[in-house]
Amino acid sequence: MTATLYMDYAASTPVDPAVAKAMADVLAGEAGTGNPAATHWAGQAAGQVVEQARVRVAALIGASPGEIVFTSGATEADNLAVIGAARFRRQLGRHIVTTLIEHPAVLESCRALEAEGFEVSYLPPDNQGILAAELVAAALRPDTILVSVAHVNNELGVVQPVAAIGEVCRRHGALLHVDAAQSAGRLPVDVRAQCIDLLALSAHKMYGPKGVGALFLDRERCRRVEPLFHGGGQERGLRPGTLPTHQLAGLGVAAELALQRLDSDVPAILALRERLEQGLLQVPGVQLNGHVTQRSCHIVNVSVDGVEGESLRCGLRDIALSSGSACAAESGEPSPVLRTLGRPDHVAQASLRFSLGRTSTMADVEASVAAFTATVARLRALAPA
Amino acid sequence: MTATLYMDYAASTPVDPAVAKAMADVLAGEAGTGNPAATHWAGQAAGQVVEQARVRVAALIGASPGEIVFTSGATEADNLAVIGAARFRRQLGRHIVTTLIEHPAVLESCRALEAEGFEVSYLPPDNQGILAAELVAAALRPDTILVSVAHVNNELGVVQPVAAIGEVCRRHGALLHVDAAQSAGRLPVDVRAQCIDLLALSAHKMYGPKGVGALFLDRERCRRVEPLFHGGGQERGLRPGTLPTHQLAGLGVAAELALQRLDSDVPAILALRERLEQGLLQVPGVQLNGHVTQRSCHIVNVSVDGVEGESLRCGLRDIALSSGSACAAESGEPSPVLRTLGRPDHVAQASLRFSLGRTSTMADVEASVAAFTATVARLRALAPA
Amino acid sequence: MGYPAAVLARFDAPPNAGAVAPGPGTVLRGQAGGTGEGVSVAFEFRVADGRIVAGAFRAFGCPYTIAACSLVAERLAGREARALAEFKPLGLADELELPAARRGRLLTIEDALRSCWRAWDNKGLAASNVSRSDP
Amino acid sequence: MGYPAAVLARFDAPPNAGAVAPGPGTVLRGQAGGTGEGVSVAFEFRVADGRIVAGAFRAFGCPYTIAACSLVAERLAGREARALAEFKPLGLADELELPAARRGRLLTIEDALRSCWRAWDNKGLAASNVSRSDP
Ligand SMILES: Cc1ncc(COP(=O)(O)O)c(C=O)c1O
Ligand SMILES: Cc1ncc(COP(=O)(O)O)c(C=O)c1O
Repeated sequence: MTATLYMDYAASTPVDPAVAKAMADVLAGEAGTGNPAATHWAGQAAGQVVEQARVRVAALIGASPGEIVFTSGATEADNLAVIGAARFRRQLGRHIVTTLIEHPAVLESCRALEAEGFEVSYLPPDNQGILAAELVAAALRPDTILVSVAHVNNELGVVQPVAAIGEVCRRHGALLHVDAAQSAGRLPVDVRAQCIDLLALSAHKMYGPKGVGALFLDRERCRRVEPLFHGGGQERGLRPGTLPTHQLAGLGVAAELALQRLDSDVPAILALRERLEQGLLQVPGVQLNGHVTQRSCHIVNVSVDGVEGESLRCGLRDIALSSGSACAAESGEPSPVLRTLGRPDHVAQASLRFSLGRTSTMADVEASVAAFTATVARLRALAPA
Repeated sequence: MTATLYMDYAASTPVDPAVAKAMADVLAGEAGTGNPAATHWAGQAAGQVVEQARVRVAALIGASPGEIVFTSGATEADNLAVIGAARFRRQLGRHIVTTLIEHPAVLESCRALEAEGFEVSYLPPDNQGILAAELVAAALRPDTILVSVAHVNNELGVVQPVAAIGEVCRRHGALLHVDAAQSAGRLPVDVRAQCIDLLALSAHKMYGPKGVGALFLDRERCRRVEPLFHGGGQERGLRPGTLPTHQLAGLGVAAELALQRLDSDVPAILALRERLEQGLLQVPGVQLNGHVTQRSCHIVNVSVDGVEGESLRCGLRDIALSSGSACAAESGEPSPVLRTLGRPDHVAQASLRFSLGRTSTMADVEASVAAFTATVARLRALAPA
Repeated sequence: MGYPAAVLARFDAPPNAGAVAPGPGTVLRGQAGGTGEGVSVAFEFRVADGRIVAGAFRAFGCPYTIAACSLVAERLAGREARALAEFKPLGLADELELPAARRGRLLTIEDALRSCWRAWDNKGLAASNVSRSDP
Repeated sequence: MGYPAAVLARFDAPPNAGAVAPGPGTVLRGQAGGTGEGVSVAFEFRVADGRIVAGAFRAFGCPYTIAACSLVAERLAGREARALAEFKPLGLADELELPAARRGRLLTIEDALRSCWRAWDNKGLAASNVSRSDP
């Protein structure tokens, strides 16, 4: 193999040229110079860009602009949601419900809260990665203040029944935080219809720039959370720091494009995924991880019998793909998510996440299938009987 | 007046075209697509950009690359330094020393720490805004763990005797955090020579992009602080979240340019400032705020007798300038910093911060002086006898 | 700076700033506020035949204050002198898109008008050559 | 993926993978590890006249393991059979730029070599037609 293939859209996406252009335009003009907090013309020009982005992000998830707080990405937004809401509501209760397969941004936030005296129930999904709303209902206690679930799991691509979980939370009175880093722009998100109180998203998962994201806070059910840090009072004091105008312009355009393209992107990517999945599963001893149908269009995660994971990845190194979340990558450790699904360690260790996007092609898919098939065969032939 | 003038470089600077180009290049290429945490070629390309930026930022302040942690800006870096160091060293003591004229990023961090059981001494500078090292020495107690001082005050431009304060801290064993948001790239900073243990800086104050900054942590004296939030373990776990490659490329180029241009920028800006200052002070009843000589090249802060502050700013609204920090702008409240210096409220309220930068011209300065002179005269004529 | 266009126009070139032009009748002066309070306004009105024939103001204050003074001086011209006692500057709040927190400025203006009225009242009692309506 | 070039070259097209070619002498086989441990290696060495004339390996393991096996098979060719008892794969760590945490893999390889040696030892005792040096 000489050509490289990008099959890691779940880790990050290329920036859409329209997004890059919007960012460059801001950077070159007075809106890029002014501090959006300043009241003079340059500050106002910046402020207009910021507010336009707020409108666009809100539109993507069915929220109002005033419910959007900008952050440095989904990691920060997840922390602000989970830690911020828990600390703010500490007097109402100290119990939090989440799942065993959350992204570290949520899992580690929960661990930090445990050190502060909160109690966290980590619910196991079924062996296809799905968390039933009934499980959440059973886990709720009078002192449960918050439930946190990722809409789409970043390793498996499974889609959780967020609306059903949201209804359960509403009935109980707990807040629902949804990590939508993988789903925003990839499947429809509607905070009202899905009974979502807090939602985190990140621009770089939807063809926007890295280093910017947003937290939605339902204006009625969750006006405030405790900020993670302090300063000049930007974003209603919930998230201080000079607002990065060009980054927000990029996020805004990315959100607008995502919404516009949802109806065409999803079937196109799904068609690629189906061929990819079929090609990969055709190789004997290859197993799909995660639910077969309740899954986002962009992720295929497979485990491979009889090959060692690191060599498998090395053999496919011209393909940018991941063995789980990019963050935990290459530690050699089997993915905790796959462990949770009951895969034996040595199988979990030989797992690959292929993820597709707007700029993926059928040729990429065919080349990936061919490379995968050849590499698995070669490594198996190399192994002792 | 019809043309607009930008005189608010202390609030934010225009992005240098070389910086914008570096960012656009990253955004358009594979280094921009890959997640720097990923181990594949795209991730590695991104990682190289990130590490190059780390080298450049370190060089600007005389640090080693391994001592740099990237953040979303100086607000976050200040919080990570102050709150992070205090929480991490809580067992060693609970006393913190800072000044009354810090930026809200430091002041509000200190207030938050007070709520966690820390005790904070807010030292008053003299009436020229200078904090004597002796005052710090006198404030240190056996349980003092941290001293936090801005190198250059963002409202007055005064330069604190950081090296002397650093020596005092070293002798005592307390850490010194320096908020260098206004000084990095504007005057020489050398963390070793100045005995600085932690240092915060922000790209958008030095012709780089908004929304990215860095925290320096001295590798021997302050390896760890408690992170503000949690996630995938990036930046040694001190600051998780996908690293924004293009932003860091911009920060890196901005740092490199700042270092290269320091020797030419400073005298050029100083010459402009001198004419500006002289022109403004020529108007009767105008007073300079802050020390006359211990002041950064880029800031002139004046108080004006006999005019109302908001009308003064409105009369000069074609000039982008600030009445203090951009964050607190337009609240109409007199600046707490000027209050601290002993200015009566109605004088403090009619204060303006003009700030200059690399792209300022003598024509900007002359036009500003003329507009200021005319506006003050007009408003005074309008006032009752 | 989000000032309404009408406020900015009056701020930049305020009609009726300064003193009333010389002419027949009586000039009434009134003042309220102080620079220490952040707002100080002074009015002059020339009254002839019981009517305000000209108004002028001076002001130390925010752009809303200056615009409001200018507008008040304009609106009172042509009215009967008793308008100095009756005019409610608060009625201009909407026209000036005045933020709620600034309404106090209009009360300071009202105080200054009342002080003009008291001057008129005093003068009226002293000088019978001026016709006046009932107070 | 930060594998050294030498490792990648052997990983991509490992010399000595598979089985030794047929020929004179004795073929010794040895194995160590297991897929459950993440590393499983097997060697074959053809020994004739007390010397290793050919070596081959099979491996289930990381790229370092595969490269190391390939290198070991290569290095042992031409040596006396007793090298199977004496060769220290850990000596290859620097050449392979092996991360410290991976050194265990070389010990597994050593185990497999020793197991070949034991096979030789057994054979040596059984078959006097094979000349051997002292163990
Ligand atoms: C589900 C999920 N949550 C959170 C994050 C963190 O987002 P960010 O990279 O913006 O910090 C990611 C991706 O990294 C993710 O996939
Ligand atoms: C002295 C000082 N500290 C901190 C900050 C905050 O920096 P940032 O805008 O990067 O959050 C600023 C500027 O806003 C500043 O001037």
